Amino acid sequence: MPGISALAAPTDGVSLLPVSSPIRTLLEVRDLTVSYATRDSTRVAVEALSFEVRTGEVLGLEGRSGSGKTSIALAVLGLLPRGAAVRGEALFRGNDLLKLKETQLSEIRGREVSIIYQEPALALNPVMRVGDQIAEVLRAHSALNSEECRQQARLMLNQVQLGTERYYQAYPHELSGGETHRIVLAQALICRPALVIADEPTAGLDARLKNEVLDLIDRLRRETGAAFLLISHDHTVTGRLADRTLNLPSTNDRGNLSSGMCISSGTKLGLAPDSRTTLISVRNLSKCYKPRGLFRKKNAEKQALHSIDLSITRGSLTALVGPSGSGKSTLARCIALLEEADAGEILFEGTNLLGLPSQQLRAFRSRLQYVSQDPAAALNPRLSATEAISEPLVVRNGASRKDRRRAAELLMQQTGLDPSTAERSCHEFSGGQKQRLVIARALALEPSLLIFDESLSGLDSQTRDEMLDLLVNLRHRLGITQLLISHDLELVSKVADRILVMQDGRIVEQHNRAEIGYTSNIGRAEHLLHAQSKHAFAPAEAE
Amino acid sequence: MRKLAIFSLLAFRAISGIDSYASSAPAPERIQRGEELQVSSAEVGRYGGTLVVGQRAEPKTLNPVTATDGPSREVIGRMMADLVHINRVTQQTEPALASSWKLSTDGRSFTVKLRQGVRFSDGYPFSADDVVFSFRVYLDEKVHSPNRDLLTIGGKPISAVKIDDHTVRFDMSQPYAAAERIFDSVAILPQHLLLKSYEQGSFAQALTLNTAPDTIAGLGPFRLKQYLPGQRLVLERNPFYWKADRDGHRLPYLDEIAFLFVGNEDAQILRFQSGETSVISRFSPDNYPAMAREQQNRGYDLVDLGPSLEYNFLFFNLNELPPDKFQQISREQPWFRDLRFRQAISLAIDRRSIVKLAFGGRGVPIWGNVTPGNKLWINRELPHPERSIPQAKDLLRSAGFSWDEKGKLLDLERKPVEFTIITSSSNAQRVKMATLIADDLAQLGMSVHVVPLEFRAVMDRVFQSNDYDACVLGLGGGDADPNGDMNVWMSNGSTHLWNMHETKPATPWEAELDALLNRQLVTLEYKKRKRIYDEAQALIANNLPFIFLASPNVLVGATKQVANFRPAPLEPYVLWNADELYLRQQGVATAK
Amino acid sequence: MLMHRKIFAIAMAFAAVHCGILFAGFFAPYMPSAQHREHAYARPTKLHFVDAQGQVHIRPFVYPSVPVEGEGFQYREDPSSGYPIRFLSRKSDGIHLLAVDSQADLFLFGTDGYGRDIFSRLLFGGRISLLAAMVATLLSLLIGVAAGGIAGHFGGAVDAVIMRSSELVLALPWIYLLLAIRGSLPLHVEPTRTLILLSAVIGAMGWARPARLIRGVVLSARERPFVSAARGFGASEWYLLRRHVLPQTLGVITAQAVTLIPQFVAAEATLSFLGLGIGEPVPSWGNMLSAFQQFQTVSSYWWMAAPLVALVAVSLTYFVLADALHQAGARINSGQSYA
Amino acid sequence: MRILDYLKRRFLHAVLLLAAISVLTFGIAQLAPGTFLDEMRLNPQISAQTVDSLRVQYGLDQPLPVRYLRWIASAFAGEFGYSLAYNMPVSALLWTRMRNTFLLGTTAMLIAWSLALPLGIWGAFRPKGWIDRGNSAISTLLLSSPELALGMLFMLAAARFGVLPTGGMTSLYSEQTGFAVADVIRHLAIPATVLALVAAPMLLRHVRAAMLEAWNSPFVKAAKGHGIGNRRLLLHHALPAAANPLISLFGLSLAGLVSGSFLIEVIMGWPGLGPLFINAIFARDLHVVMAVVMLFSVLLVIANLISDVLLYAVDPRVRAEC
Repeated sequence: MPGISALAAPTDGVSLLPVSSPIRTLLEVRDLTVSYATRDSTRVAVEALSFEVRTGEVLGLEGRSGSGKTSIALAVLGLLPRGAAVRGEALFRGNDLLKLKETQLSEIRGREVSIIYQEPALALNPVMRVGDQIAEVLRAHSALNSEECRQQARLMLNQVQLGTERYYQAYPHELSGGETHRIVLAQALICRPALVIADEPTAGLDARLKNEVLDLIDRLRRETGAAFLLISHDHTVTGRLADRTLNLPSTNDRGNLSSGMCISSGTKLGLAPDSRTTLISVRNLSKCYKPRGLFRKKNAEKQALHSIDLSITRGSLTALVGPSGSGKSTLARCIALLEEADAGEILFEGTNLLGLPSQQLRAFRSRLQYVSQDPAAALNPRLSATEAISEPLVVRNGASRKDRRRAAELLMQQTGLDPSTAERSCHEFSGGQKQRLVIARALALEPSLLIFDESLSGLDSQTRDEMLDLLVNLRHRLGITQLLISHDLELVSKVADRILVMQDGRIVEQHNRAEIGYTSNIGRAEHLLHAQSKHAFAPAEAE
Repeated sequence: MRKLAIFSLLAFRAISGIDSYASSAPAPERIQRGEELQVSSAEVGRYGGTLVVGQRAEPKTLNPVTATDGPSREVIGRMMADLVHINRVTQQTEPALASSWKLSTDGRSFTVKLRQGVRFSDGYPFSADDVVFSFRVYLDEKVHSPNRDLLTIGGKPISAVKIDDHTVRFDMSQPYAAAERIFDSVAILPQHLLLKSYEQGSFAQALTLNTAPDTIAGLGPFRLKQYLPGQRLVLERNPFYWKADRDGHRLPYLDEIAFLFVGNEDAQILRFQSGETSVISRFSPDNYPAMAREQQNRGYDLVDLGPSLEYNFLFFNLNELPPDKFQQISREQPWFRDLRFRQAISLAIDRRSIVKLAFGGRGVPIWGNVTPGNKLWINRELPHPERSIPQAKDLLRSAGFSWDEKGKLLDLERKPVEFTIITSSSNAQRVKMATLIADDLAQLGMSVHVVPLEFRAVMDRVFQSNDYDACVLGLGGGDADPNGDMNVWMSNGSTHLWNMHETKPATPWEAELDALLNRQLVTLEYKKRKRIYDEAQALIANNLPFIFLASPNVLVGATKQVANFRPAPLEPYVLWNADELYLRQQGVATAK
Repeated sequence: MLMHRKIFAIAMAFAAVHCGILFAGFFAPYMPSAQHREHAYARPTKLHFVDAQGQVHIRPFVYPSVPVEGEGFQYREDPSSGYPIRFLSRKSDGIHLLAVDSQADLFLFGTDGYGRDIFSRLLFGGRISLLAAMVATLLSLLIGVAAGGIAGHFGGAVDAVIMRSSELVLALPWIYLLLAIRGSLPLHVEPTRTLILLSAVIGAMGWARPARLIRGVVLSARERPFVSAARGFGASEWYLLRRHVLPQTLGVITAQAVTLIPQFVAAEATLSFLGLGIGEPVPSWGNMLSAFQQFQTVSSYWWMAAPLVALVAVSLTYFVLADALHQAGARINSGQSYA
Repeated sequence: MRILDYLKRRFLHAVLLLAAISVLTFGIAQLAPGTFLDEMRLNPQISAQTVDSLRVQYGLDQPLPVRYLRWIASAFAGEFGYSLAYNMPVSALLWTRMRNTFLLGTTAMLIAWSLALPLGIWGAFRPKGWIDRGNSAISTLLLSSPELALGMLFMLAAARFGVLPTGGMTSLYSEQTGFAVADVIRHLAIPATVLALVAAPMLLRHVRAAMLEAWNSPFVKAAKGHGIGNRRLLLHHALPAAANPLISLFGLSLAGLVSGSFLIEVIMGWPGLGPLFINAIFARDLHVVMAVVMLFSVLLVIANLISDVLLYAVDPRVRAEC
């Protein structure tokens, strides 16, 4: 590793502490308490937490979402937003990071303690070449000139296996999810810090990419000798890398879920499941993306769906899996009528929805409900929970205020939300709760088909399991047909009746529940998923 | 930082010190033998310097034949010369390019003797050919010169005949009073430069602002040096000018005159006060107090030349209108046509307040069309009835008007008397007059609304659509002679504002007026002519087609540097004797 | 809590200004068109508390002012007799908050070139000017929001047509159209009709800029996932526009509103020049401002700047109020920026 | 290649727009009462016959379509019509004045942006700091004062203190004193400042809002976490990301400043298109009005185009979307 070793430890600048001194404990956190002031009260995110990270080790911090994991990472580096109060100590090589001035902190950040953010796609500047973004970090901490910095950045890119010049020159939006992960990893490691704080370093990645990134982290840490503070909700991640793991208590108590799942027996919301009839079938569906915008590019079309044939029986739970860019999301959005397919048919209870005038189409829309990946964005922050949930009712028939309120409370109960919070504004709910709100809203119209587009991928494992239970419940109690889109084969195989595997805009495999059998065939499908190694510039899926 | 600021301040100072500049104007040519120079009676001055003048608007052309706007005429007047000139102070004619003239006994032909040895500003000799050519151009219908109307007497244009190289005879179809006055400001053109474009039919496009200085020549005291669009026009001395001072120095004294185009009167005053210009020509009276306050510190003198020739008036729409199209106006016209109604209004108007509030006291109330500024022609016998509301009410009562219990004036049909006065919104003084009148007339129980309109919208209503009740306008300023206003008073005149489309006199007194005016036109003797014109003035004042309001004083100013400064109440108020003006010190004439 | 107190304070100031304007007849000592020709361009009347004998009075009093011979309009106080200010005195035209006996004058902000009381004209004029400006703002924003919203939301040909017409509107020489409108009207137009007309004209001209801004916001707003989510459960495009998209433009709309109101008040001065404004002698801030635009007025009679000061002060309260409201609203709508 | 395609399409749109503007302007101008010759009518020394014959000579008696076609023909011949007031082709009047207007407009824009950018950036960097509060107070004050009043104020100050000229563009003989450039700068100072002060508050608000958004974006926070200094963070990370809306604004402000400068030009006596345009409007010198309106429309189109192209150059996301 010539590039990295050439840099050596920070000897070129003013060091706060002699590096050579054999301190076993690198970071010691004592009684760390982080609280946020809100309008009416203060919310405690982290309470009296103590731990230590030793030189060269990987410490796993495991906890559910909302347990304040990210706050810990930010607090240590003094990056908490305004209005956050921090108490306690964070001794890094004996120096309390919490008491350092901003200028001193920025000397340490990136150079001795660096951080990998949860969502790398957001952590990269959209208008700067990624290579430069790596070089920037080095530039801030070394006396090298900009050309040398760029040279080092190239070497670093090489280390994260993105060695070609094309990667250096790329902009973040041109990279795939796994690649952006590598970029932020390179950013974090280029100054050879003593400690790397990684906040959910694999969130949002499919299994294959997750493995690759974890392998890479493992390798790099051995090469550089950096200590890692690994924060994740996923015990497989911590379990795989961490030398020690610390479980965080949940500070934010969020509703009793199993009790929320009870659905009053008297309610009749949907049809009884009928496994025989076909609810929806898709024939020869094709979709091609034409580029939009001012500077129209010729011949830049992208075939997202190639003559898809598919049928979903009433009351079933179908899973659609595939790697990023395989077109599964496009298919889902086409079925949900959010995008218009170019050719083919979508037969819903025998009616072809494609080509229907929009007036008639609207009647069908309510029966096909789509739950998107990002629940936070799918809720208008101006609306209250009641308003949001009952909105479909208003759209359909302008229900009275009282009716809406009652329906909203019922739906909130069904989806495990506390009906007493119905008047709160949507943005005051947590991530998991928002997901429930979105599902509740989708249920308001008593749909025949619910489509979940990667709706579970952002959740921690416990919440996710609860949501899966909810889906199963919805299906059994209300007979709602469901289509589940995911890249996580393992996850869907727990619940799905049928699994469809997509690749390059085609459905390449189908497995019925009986076939899946939890063992043999999954391996094959998984292999298949892994085998679809996409090349570098695969455009993002949702385009 | 601070150093930089100081430095830049110093640099600014350095460049603003333009006094050190020496102009590149040509020296006056030596006086040649046989050159028949006119000798100025003004104080002997010294050569050099630039006179800076602020103009409210940019001149539009340098063509004396087609120019109609004030700024253009002000500039052209300095570059060109006429045969006979009106002295702006005495308001009498004096010799110019014509050293002498003679009217034939029948009053129909006018012989002019031209000055010998005169040269154009490019050195080319001037002769009778130029005069004949000039009049050919002015009188050519295709050239559309506005001067043509002045040079048309009794429906026929005058004709110019060359007798010899220095004599020209003008023939007229009928005797014409004050014939020599029509030659004032009729610039003599250089035939050697303009013949070609005239013969090609492109005369109107000749002598535009973009004309190169060396292709333009005149007989005036100055010639074109530079024109910067939108900024300024600079004239330099004509080294061949045909006037000299008492000591035999060829005029003009000034090296240059620079006209700066400043855009509006406010800017004109600002520039004058800050010392960027040397003279200010005619500013409005409401600016006087503030200007006078600064007189001492800033080193300039203001001159109040007394009443101008401008008369402001209110008039009513007396046009014959199709009643179905103008119902409202037709209903009002019986009032307007009633002399007693107009007299009542004239009596109710507080002219002193108008003078005080619209002109800041620098003006005079008037009751006739000739202002006290016109010393030769004013009829001083005209009555000046004082304002009297009771008398006005009596008149209205006698005309059949009455008042309701709230004091509103009702007409014969017991309908309230209500009308609007339009006026040009760009003239603040006239808006003020109209507003004051509306308030005065409210005391008679009339409900009068003032509607200021954009100038050309007013013109359109008065001249074209005739869609208005009453209007406040002002006229005058050009010539002191009665002939200048003929078109206003003659019933078939083109500026017969109150009744535009008359072909023959609509009322007996108008017929009488037509006759009087026609008589004075052919009466050659001043005293007789004055008597006739006095009668005409009295006729107008008694019949009130216009209700005369006030005349503003002519106010001008110059820095103390400017000598021989003899402003006059006639246009161009300060530059008419530009050839005699000189600066007491070298350099640009600015106040320090 | 602090925020609420601030909003309250601003709202009070706002209410005070508008109250004064609304009840101009009560607060103004004179009728707005009453000319005191002997006191043209009089300085603001001084209120005295101490008389010539050095005696202190609780009730303020004024001395009559007497014209001084000399250049321009100059007056001096005649201290021989003082006249106390009467509060809530009844006159022929109703009850006035402040008044003095007719031997003296009470020109709180001085008088204009006709000797009319500027303070009274300011109050009466504010009524018509602010109303016209507000109605015009409302109108141009209404058109702007509709045009910008439709253009941004529906896109395509509609967008192109609306945006090109907004460019057209920005480029056309409106003065000619205004002159034509003036030409087609009866000469005397009642102030109320002028008001409607003014608002309509200004509103019709002023929509292009807000429309362009709103279109920009709508373009990004309609891409937000909750909009497509609502589309997913069958909401009509109009519903989406009304319920989800347009509310996001509120920030831009309030910001535009407060900038447009002072602009429109000033625009009336231009319209007066074309004969479309509020005609004399009815006061409006616009026609009062146009008197102030003469250089000599500015330099000699500084009190004629009263309408300008009033306009700036009122716009300031609008601005601050809008900002405060916006900040309060920003909490609910966190993460949204506005122009 | 695709930029060429794009330009072709934009050009077509622009031509259509300009055609529409020219027709409408020509039509609207006819609606205004009065003609160029009206001022002559009031002169008692000019007869009605002369005015009428001039009317014929200028072709004002022709039907509207004929006059429009004549103007179009003249525009394509490069003359842009004939000015009745100046008795010469309009093109001869336009160019120097246009240059002067551009000089004023661009200077003002430079000043406005160089005020708005640093102050807006600083305001976003330290929101609610004293600079930010000061900015917001001053910009609010400026936004609520009519530009005319602002212009008057500066003119009065100039007249009082005498350091700067009260109008015009050059001093007499400036070309001979060797300080021609400095002289123009001296004359530019007041009008450009006034114009900049009128435009800057709105720009400032936009810059601040855009920067605030960029500054609070996750990637800037991430970069902060990498220990990149505030200065570099602000200028190299946040600013380019905030550029997108600012570039659109730049285009609008370019067109806005040039049109906004008309009024200031008239007040300050700047020899630009403003005084020419205003005078031509009131003199009904139609072809001059037409030419200036078309010039302004072309500028509007070009400004929009420039900002689009800039957007393309600066923002890789836009490039990708295309």
